[in-house]
Amino acid sequence: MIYSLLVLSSPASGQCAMTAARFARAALARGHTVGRIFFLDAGVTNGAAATVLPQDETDRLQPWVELAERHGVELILCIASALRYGMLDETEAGRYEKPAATIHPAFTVSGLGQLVDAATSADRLVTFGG
Amino acid sequence: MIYSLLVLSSPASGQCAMTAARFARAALARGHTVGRIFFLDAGVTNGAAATVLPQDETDRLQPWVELAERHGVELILCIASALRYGMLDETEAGRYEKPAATIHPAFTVSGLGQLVDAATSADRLVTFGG
Amino acid sequence: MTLHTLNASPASAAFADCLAMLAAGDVLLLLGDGVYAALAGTGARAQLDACGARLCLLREDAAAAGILARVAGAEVIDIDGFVALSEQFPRQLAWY
Amino acid sequence: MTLHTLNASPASAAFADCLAMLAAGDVLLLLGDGVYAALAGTGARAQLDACGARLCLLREDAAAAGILARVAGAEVIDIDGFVALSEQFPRQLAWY
Amino acid sequence: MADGKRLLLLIRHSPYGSSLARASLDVALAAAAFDRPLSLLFTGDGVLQLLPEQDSEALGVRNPGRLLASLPLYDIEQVYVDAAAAARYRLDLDAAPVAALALGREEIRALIDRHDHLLGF
Amino acid sequence: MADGKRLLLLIRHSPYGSSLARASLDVALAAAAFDRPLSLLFTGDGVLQLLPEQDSEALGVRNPGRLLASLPLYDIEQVYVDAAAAARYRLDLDAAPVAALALGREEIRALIDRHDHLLGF
Repeated sequence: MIYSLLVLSSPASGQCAMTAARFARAALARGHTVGRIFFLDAGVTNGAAATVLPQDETDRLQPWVELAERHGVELILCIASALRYGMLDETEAGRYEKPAATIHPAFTVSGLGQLVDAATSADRLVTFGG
Repeated sequence: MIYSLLVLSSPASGQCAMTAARFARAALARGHTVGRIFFLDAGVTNGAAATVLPQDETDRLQPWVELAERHGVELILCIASALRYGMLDETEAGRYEKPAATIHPAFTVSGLGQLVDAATSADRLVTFGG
Repeated sequence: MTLHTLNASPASAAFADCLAMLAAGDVLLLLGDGVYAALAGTGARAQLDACGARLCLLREDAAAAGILARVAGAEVIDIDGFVALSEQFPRQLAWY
Repeated sequence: MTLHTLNASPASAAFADCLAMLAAGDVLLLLGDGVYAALAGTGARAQLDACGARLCLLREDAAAAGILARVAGAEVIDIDGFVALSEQFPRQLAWY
Repeated sequence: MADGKRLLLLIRHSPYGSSLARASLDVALAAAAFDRPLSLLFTGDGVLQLLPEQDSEALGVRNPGRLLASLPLYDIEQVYVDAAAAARYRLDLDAAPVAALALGREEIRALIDRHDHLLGF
Repeated sequence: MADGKRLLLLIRHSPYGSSLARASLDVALAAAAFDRPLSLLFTGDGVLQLLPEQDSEALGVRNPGRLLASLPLYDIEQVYVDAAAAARYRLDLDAAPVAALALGREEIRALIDRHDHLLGF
């Protein structure tokens, strides 16, 4: 089946963002296709490149990067939320004259049309919030 | 009287962060001293330099910058929270090999001792959360 | 004799926890989503009236919520009034 | 026939709202702070048992909470089980 | 309306307490702009978005009232509200910025069953 | 204990649901390290931090249990718990990672009145 995920949880606010990443990996392992993972509202902060966690806590960016780089999953940050939370790619950083991009290159910034498209074409849409 | 403020609210999660900034300005206007404003947990994201809000929403960084630059108020981000939320000054950005600082220069990153000191020496400690 | 500030909706855990702690002689200032607890005729407002604490709410948040005409009996104060309350009450406790 | 996922404590508005919507034939998967609702002998658990929905909770979150030994009667599943549930139930609704 | 999965947005959060309310309305408008079948249900604290006379000028934030009033222009006609949630806050639904059909619990469950994907905000 | 304002930390949030629990314990340890008078009250969902056998290994997050157990080493002796909140979750306080004196509502109000600054987490 084709899965789309909607992630509203920030990696800093509990475990739900990492549960979403683990869900995506498990869906792939069960032979499903995970086409698109859409990050909205506080969820866009999963794309942050500057986060530094203490040694004894596992990295919360790597699971997403692996899904994109090893399994070709699209990681899309909603542009309206990305701007609001300061999650800028090269283009947006340039447009708003900020010193550098603030997101990891495995993430792309795009419009809500991508969520609507994913939501209405996927067999399963699973939302992760809180 | 000497006021210290503790800000736990992120500028993105509702109005409380801006209420804290307005409170500080009003306290100054009533002749009080606002020595230190300490940002902890999600509150550290008030220091983000890359946030871009839509035209019809008022800027949420400027009120803090004015308090620091015009009234000499100290804006301190708790370092443990700052790292967790990717809020790095020049030093931390260098230490963790990130392309650039992600906070506005009006903010400084420091330890919890500053909060404890502010909390136990101020006449009033007002917390803003949620 | 404590200044409680509540920044969460009447449906939240923070509202219930705050209510349990309020004592006569305290003042409760409703901020952000807390203002909805002042809505006249609601269960939340009845609980607040029953606990005997002085009830205030912040004007800007009440105006945004659109409830200024429906909070009779609660004191609508502005940010300056909030500072004045903090001058009177040495202890403040934030619920959120 | 809906898969509800709850990621908020039993004291939250999300728990109350979710409870109101649960129907027999639905399944409720407790995630994150939602797992505390499965604590045997608590009011929250009694409410969940009364509504007739199948009750599951995510192992990693229950282990972190330290409640695995106190949730008798609820199905403890792992992330793979969560995917299996989503295969069976075409509709999922997130409460948080 | 193009075919494809029928989408129901459940809006449960207050207008100014988080940025979620704003995001959920943006999703509704995007779905309509892409000509996708969509329904909206205001429930829980989401009903507070239907209070009239919201004036967020002083806070310097956008007021969802105008956005809500424009939903019919995007031919989003299926707008519903949880009657019990509205009653809890003693809302006068006739004064709401957008017309919304009040539903009881069983009707809400039927509404859910009539949709393929559910977006909980 | 140096002089200066007496500080009471009220801890109301669960251990893993947000990063607040972590931040509040850091504040407690910092206050102790600076030799400041400090009390801790676990109330609301904060009592869930006192559940024994927390195993957050699989989540890859730090477990507050060890931190709580170390509080007395920082001579933080004034640790209290809201009896009603603990009862709601049927907690066995004897098994808690740190010894905490159970207080009823009036005792909690008295505790508040004995402190100068209150930090609500």
